[in-house]
Amino acid sequence: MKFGIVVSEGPYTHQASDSAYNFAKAALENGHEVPRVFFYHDGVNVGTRLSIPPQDERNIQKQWSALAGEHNVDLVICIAAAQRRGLLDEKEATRQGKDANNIAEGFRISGLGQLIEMGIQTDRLITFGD
Amino acid sequence: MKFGIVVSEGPYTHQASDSAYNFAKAALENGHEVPRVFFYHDGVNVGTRLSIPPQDERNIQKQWSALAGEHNVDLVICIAAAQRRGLLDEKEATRQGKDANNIAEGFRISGLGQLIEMGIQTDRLITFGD
Amino acid sequence: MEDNIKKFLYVNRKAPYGTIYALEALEVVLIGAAFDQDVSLAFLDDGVFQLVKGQNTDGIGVKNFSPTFRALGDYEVTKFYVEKESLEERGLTADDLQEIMYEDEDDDYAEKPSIRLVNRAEMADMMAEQDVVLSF
Amino acid sequence: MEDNIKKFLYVNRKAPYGTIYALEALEVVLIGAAFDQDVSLAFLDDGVFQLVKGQNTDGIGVKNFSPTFRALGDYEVTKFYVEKESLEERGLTADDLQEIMYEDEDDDYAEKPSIRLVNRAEMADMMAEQDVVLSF
Amino acid sequence: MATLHTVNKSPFGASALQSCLNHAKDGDAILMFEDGVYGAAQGTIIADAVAAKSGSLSLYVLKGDADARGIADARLIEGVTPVDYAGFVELAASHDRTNNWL
Amino acid sequence: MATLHTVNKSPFGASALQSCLNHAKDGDAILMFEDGVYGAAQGTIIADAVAAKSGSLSLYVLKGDADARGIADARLIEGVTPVDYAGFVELAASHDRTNNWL
Repeated sequence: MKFGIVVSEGPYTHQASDSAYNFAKAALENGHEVPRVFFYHDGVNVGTRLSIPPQDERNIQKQWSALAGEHNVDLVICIAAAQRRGLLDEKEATRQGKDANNIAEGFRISGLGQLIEMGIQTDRLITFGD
Repeated sequence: MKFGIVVSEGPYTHQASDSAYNFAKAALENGHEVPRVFFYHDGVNVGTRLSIPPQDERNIQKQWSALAGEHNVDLVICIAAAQRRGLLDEKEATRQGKDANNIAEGFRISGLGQLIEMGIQTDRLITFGD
Repeated sequence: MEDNIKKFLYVNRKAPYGTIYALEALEVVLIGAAFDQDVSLAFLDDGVFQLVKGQNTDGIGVKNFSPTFRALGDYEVTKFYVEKESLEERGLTADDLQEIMYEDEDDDYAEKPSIRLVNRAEMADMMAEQDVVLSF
Repeated sequence: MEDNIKKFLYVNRKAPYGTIYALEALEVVLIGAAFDQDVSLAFLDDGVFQLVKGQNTDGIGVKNFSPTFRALGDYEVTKFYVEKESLEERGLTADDLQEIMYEDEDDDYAEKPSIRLVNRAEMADMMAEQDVVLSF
Repeated sequence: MATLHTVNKSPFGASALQSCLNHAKDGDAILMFEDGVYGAAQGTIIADAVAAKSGSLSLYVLKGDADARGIADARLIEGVTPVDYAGFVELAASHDRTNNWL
Repeated sequence: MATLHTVNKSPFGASALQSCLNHAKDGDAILMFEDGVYGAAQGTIIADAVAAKSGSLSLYVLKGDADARGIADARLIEGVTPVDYAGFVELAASHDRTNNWL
């Protein structure tokens, strides 16, 4: 079965991104597919490569990047939500005249259409938020 | 009277940073002092220079940077909270081996001691959060 | 279910302005309208506050997005389910909500109201008929 | 008020793990302990859940920070006000909380409990005596 | 030695206002702002609990937030006073401490 | 055509569980997880309202979240079934849709 997952809150602050990760991992380990995870609202902040959690805490961004690499999960960050919150890739940074970008490996920035498309193309959609 | 202000939530997602800004502005316009604003929890995300809000929306980071410049307000971002969430200045980025930083003008990163110190040195402390 | 046509429900349970969920939900609805799905909106609990008329945000420096709801009819988003019990608990009646109309192209473009007042049981029934439920 | 000694109250009203407020509040308390102020902690509403014993986070991949509360006595943070009504509403009693002790240096280093059960009125009185109230 | 309490959450979605009402002492003030302004409106299921405190507490609502949410002054519970941000600042200054019910 | 409802907030701080209980239909399932697990414990002021639904609804709690919060299996309301993440996934797969009460 194909699951679409929405992550609506930022890392560490809310448990949503941890729960979504645990759900996605369990789905993949049990023979399901997770073609895409869509990061919306503060969820876009999961995709920054600049976070430095304490040594004894999990690294939420790296967990997602690794899962995406292993299982070919499409990690999509909403462009509108990302712009408000300061999450940029190189192309967006250049286009907007910003001198830096902060997106992590395995994530890509795209439009809200990718969320609707995920809803259409998956069998079940689940949102982790607050 | 000296006011200390804590901002506990991120920009746009919660109204907290707007309310804190309006409060600080009103305090300064009415003859009070706001020596410091401390950004904690997701509040640290107010201090990114990479945000690009829509043209018809307020730019929360620039509002704060301008207020700080005009009235000499010390905008302090908590280092521990900032590291978890990927908000870095140049020094921290270098020290941690990160290839970019994202802090905005007028903000500085420091420790939680600055919050306690603010509580000791101001007459009133108020927290805007969720 | 018709081929590739799904019933999408956007659930609004939060008040506007205090948090961004209401505004960013609306952005999803606007983009989603281009996908020719069968779209419904649910307003219950504090979500009913999003539709209250007379919103004026001048005093807080935040954009008033409530007029956008009135434009959704042009995007064929015409089913706004609003829960009566949620209104009553909050001291509101249908008269406190903005008028939101659409032109029914199957009925000679007659103007019709988009807001459908439903009770809690009807809201539950409507939710149970959806293919995709997106909550904000 | 003694010179430069203020009464600081840290108010905990949120459950642990679902959000980070409890953990980051604890980080403030730890740093604040170095400033030699008169520190109290309030646990009410869902904040009482922070002190429940037997927390085991192995299944969710998040760090269990509850043992840190037991270390606060070493930093002279020894006043934990816990509201009885909040416990009762949540089906809890004092026996469900971890034992948190400190050594009273004014009483020959006798071991004493840091948790002080108070009722709602006493909690309100204690809050009203503070110079600085920090809420998480 | 009175306290200014602030409440910024809807009383229908969160317990903050109720907890604040339970802990405020006679002579204290409560300012409702952001989504907390819904607690200041007449005719709701919590309006009686708020109105019952208007004798022993001073109740305020931030006008900008009430206007944003379409709550006209006429719909405010009797005894609730609208203030602007300057008024908010003065309330914070004239009370001995703020207690923020987040 | 049953629904899996998810609730991730404490029932004492937020109204999500109550709203979910008000809208779930007979035969639906509710999974309590994150801070929502407090809704699955015995002896609380909302336990009766939850227990009353255990006949018409299937009630589940995410064991990892309950353990994290010190809620032993023995303290769960009768009729609430603990599941792990694999169980959560199967619940989502075996119901026709999820309705997430955020």
